Amino acid sequence: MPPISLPDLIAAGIVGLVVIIMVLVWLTNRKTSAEPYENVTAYDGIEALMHRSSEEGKALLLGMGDGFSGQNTSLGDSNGILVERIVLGRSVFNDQPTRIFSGDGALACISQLVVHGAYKNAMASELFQPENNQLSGVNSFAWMAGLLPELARDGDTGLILSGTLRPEHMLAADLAERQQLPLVAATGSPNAQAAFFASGSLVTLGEDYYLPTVGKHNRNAYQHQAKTMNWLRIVLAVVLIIAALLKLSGVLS
Amino acid sequence: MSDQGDDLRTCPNCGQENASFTLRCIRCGQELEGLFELEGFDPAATSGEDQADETFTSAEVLASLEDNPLIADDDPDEGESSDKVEESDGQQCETDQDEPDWLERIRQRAREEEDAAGELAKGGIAMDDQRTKEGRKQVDEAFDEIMRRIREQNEREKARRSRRVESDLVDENGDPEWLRRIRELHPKQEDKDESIEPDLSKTDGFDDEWTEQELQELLQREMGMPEVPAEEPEEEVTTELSTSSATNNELEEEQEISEERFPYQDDEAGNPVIIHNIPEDEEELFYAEPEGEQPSDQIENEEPTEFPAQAEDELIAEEVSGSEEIQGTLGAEGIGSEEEEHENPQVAENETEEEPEQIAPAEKSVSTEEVLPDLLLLKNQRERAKVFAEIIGQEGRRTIAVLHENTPKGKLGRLVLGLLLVLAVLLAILLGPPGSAELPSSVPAAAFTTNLESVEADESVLIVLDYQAATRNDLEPLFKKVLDFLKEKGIQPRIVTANPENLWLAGDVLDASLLPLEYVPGGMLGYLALGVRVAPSWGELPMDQALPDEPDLFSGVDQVILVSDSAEFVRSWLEQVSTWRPWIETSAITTAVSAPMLLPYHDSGQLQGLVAGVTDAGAFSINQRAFQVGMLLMIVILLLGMIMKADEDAQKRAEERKR
Amino acid sequence: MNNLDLLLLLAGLVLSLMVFSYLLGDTLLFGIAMYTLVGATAGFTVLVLVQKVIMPMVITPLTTFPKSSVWLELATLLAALLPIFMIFKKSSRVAGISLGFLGGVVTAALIVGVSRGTLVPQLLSIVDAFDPSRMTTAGLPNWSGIFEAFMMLAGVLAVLFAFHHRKTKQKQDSLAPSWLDGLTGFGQIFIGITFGAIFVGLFSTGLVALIAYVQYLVDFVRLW
Amino acid sequence: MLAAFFFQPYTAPYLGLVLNWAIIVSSVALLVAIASLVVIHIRFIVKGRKGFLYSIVLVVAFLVTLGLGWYSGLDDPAYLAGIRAILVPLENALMALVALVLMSAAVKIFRVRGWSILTVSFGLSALVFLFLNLGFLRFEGNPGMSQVVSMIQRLPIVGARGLLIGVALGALLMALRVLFGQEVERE
Repeated sequence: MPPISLPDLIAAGIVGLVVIIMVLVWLTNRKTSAEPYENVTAYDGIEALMHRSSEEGKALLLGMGDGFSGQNTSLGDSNGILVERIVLGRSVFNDQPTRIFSGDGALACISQLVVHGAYKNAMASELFQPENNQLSGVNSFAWMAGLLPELARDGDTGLILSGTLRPEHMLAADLAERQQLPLVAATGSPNAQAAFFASGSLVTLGEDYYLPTVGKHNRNAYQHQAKTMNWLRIVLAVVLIIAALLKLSGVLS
Repeated sequence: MSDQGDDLRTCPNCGQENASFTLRCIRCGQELEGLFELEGFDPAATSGEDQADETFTSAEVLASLEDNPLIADDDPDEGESSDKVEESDGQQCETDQDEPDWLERIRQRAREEEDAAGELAKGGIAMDDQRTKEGRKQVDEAFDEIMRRIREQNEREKARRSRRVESDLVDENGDPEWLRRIRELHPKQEDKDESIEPDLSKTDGFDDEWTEQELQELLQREMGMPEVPAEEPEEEVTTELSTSSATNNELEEEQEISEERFPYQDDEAGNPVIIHNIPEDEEELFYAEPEGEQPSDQIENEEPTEFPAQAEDELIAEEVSGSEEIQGTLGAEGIGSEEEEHENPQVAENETEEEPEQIAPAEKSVSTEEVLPDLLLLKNQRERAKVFAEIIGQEGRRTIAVLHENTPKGKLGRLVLGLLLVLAVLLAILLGPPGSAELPSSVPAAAFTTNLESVEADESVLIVLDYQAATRNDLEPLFKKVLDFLKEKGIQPRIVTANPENLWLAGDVLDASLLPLEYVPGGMLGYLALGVRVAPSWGELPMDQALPDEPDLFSGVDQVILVSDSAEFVRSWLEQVSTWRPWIETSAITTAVSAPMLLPYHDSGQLQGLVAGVTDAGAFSINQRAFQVGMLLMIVILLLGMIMKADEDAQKRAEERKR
Repeated sequence: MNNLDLLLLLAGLVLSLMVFSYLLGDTLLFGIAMYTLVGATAGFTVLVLVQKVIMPMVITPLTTFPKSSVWLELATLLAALLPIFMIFKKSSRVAGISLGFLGGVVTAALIVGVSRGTLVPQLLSIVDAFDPSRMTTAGLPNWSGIFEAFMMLAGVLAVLFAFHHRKTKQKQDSLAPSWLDGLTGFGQIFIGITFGAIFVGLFSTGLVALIAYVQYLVDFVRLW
Repeated sequence: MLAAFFFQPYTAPYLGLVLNWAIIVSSVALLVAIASLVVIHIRFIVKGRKGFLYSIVLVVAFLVTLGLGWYSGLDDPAYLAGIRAILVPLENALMALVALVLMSAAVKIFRVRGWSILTVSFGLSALVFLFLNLGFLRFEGNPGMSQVVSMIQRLPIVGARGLLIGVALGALLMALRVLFGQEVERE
């Protein structure tokens, strides 16, 4: 085992800094701000899709990506689950239930719990249909392969992709376009962001993915997180500039 | 993950599966036996109809809401309309009119969460107990009694509040509250008003003179509205005569905005006609109701301080607040806290249906052209009005755009472009030599080669595979090269994968070299577990059995070569594994698409080398000529896209100039 | 080539052609090909999981108790059994506990990994570029090194501030964030460059696959 | 877990054990999810749901792969070659489709997104890198131009690094919020 090194200490410092800023922001902003931060456009698109789904009485498709347990490419991406919670919280009584497709086993199981929880909270457990939440493939390509035919069916209102995606998944954007379905791609993978950007769909860019707020839902959490990110950015910028100057002047070895 | 439903109970009547806590069948209304079996209730009274299959739609939920005694109207028409809903839905079973399912659930919930139960819930619980003893009819009577009491209580409370608000609204000078607020917001404008409009301020004490009642009357006179009895407490106004030119300008601007957004709003007679797809009853809601006659059940949903006492003159403001509902519906960011109303439109519907008489004059008064010049809206109201106007302007449009409209021409274009590329590649393969020119190595690729060359014969190399069949053509040529190189040096690498796909995929490469491929369970978690691995004193870890030859994957390893088509995988490796084994040098063979996001890791020294795709390091296993043709075609297409866009813009500009 | 190989080759060819029916707007054949992929990979994965994970990690240790603690074996068995409750009851709290445990582990791993593996090295790399030794070559200024170091610092900060969150537009003071707009624009240039490179990379990877596929078809035709 | 990570010299054996359990849980969860997938599709077939043909294909492919593998053994070269012969062209074709789809995306990107700093730099960057990939430019004899080209090739690092740091910060913050149970407000 390696001994604890300077980078490890810096890493611990960064985590500590994040926690401190988080707590400070939380303490200073306990009330809902009258001047909220602007929502992320892509997440606003999700809200529009949710409404569209309920207005048109058609099903909404939610692709959760394949990154959670690390069985595939990425580890620990739980943001898609949050988006799912928000979407499901509002769509349990839609004419057609939201259909969810996961690309990771554990993600599919957790998603099942989330979906069931949403129905239970709405006191409508009997409306819950397990087949609307399924694993659509065991790896990222198979996940997309399972999703595409579902997307090609009639009676869908739109597609939300939220989670770890890969650039190849932009095929889904193309099929969605063919099917006249709006698509929102929320992903933290810059590669996939670039591909979906090229496809013309609504996509989260950069870190925006980690700030899920859909309309008023999750707004407080989003406000705190956005403010924390802003402060973190500023602190980081100041530290970087100072460190660069110190390095340049030879103070830092 | 179960494929079965929740702990469901099957309805003995229709076979529908219901939640365990549901007291009645959601399809046919049949009383369900078991835990919540009720005495004194005749299940035969309900009937089950078609149970074909199909899902339980929200239409049914809405239908049950319509049956809700809380929001049901005594008006027989209302009953008829709900009947119609049921009749029109052929598949929907007859539901019990007195006892909707959702109410049962709320009671059940209240029973479960007794701590959180309010008076109503407690009443419900007690009522259920009573029901089991005395039967359904008595229970319903008791329920009605409770509801009546709550209504009365609410009405008393409301009347009291209304009186209080009325008294609060006038200060010691006799200035109404609304006027004070406006003064606070527009102190300068008021001064200005006085100077510019002496005719209105020639009598001293302008504010004192114009009482709310007088304003009300004046406004009604101007608008030709029938006078409303002055003694009605609800008729507080928040309007002010538009006296300043500045204010007029503002309003004109606003009108312009609204006109811009309602290109079709004027009919032939010049009357404003707003065409949109908001249901009319919802629209009526915005024109609000005199509060005194508001149904008491609605009061529960209303925040007491939000609309203290509204007059017909304030309808615009109400309309604006109503717009929040639409905003929520259409996806724009809502401003107020109207979520509850939005989620329970049925309540709103009933509310409006109850008071057609009051609504009629209000509707008349709200024709925007008439009202706007005479109203000075509060700042935030104006903002809301803008939002509302914007939303109405968007009516009938998509709430979220489809990427591009899918015209047959577009489909054809897509097909042509695809075929063009296929044809170009085919021709390049069939005609002419494959090409031999090698691209110059990039810096990371050169570093990869240098790093590989520096490996000594006695060093241990670990190769980690994580790629898919789709990208094998981009990776396997380089992988083969590396294996050949290591073989030349006499190094036998250990090859592992955590991706099941590689077990069958890598055979093409590995069969030739006769190297075994080991499987690491758990994906990245597995690598992490091996990275942090310390043999415990108490025995073996479960994973030791999965890698029986050498459980410590990184024991003695000097070099790790990742063969992956995913930048995420390489990043995860560097984050999760390399940080635990920092002395092991890591390099990667990856696809061209992954390279840009991995370059920073090479730049920071975390990756010793990086080759990306067949174009890197000159490992062309495919026809290079075809590759060049494809690239060239893409350049042309990209340029074409830019030119088309520029042309489109030029045309638009030309059209604008013409106009 | 024996008959079985030929049959498999034909099956592969037909399935891949089904994929290309997508271009014609077909969904039936395309769907069949897709579900074949899903089914086959799922079947293979089950085999791998059972034979290479569950058997050695859960079942085999039960038969070799002396090697490790009995409690350890039982805990491992429990870890394996808990998610199975999902099969019988999708809302199983027991299964939820095990998945919650997994969620906690991966989240902790993410925090440690991201901070140690990406944040610190990438930030240090920016600072290291300002090392005086890198900025001079044989006593003379290394202009390209200096340029790169400053560009990297300015570019990275600009990209970071391109995502700076702002208050709702209506409430904004119109004069305030002009410097931020400039920085955002500067950052977007770099984001665009990176996205452009990724786009080309994706096309390159796809093109290689296309060429290989067309070659496969040509070879197949030549085979006959 | 976090403490175990940061103070791992003392906790490494336990950390390893916890990770082992996590691997088992995730593997079993994957098995459960696959079982659910298959059962759902069997149910679709039984019910005759619209598009059940797909379900038949899926179930048959699953059973054939599983059955043959069980029968012949997971490491049987013939079995593995069989899978390879079917799935490689299939996935290959899917990836090739991406190239074809990108062609139409390239035409539309500017019309869809309009002109902005982002799209213009995107387009120019794509053109430059496409041109570099052609392999027509050779500057072996011209170190100055080689350095320019090398610098251009390094340009994506700036954006990529900025994105990576931003994404890492976002992920870190989100993960901490998840741990503190603040990831989503209670509604």
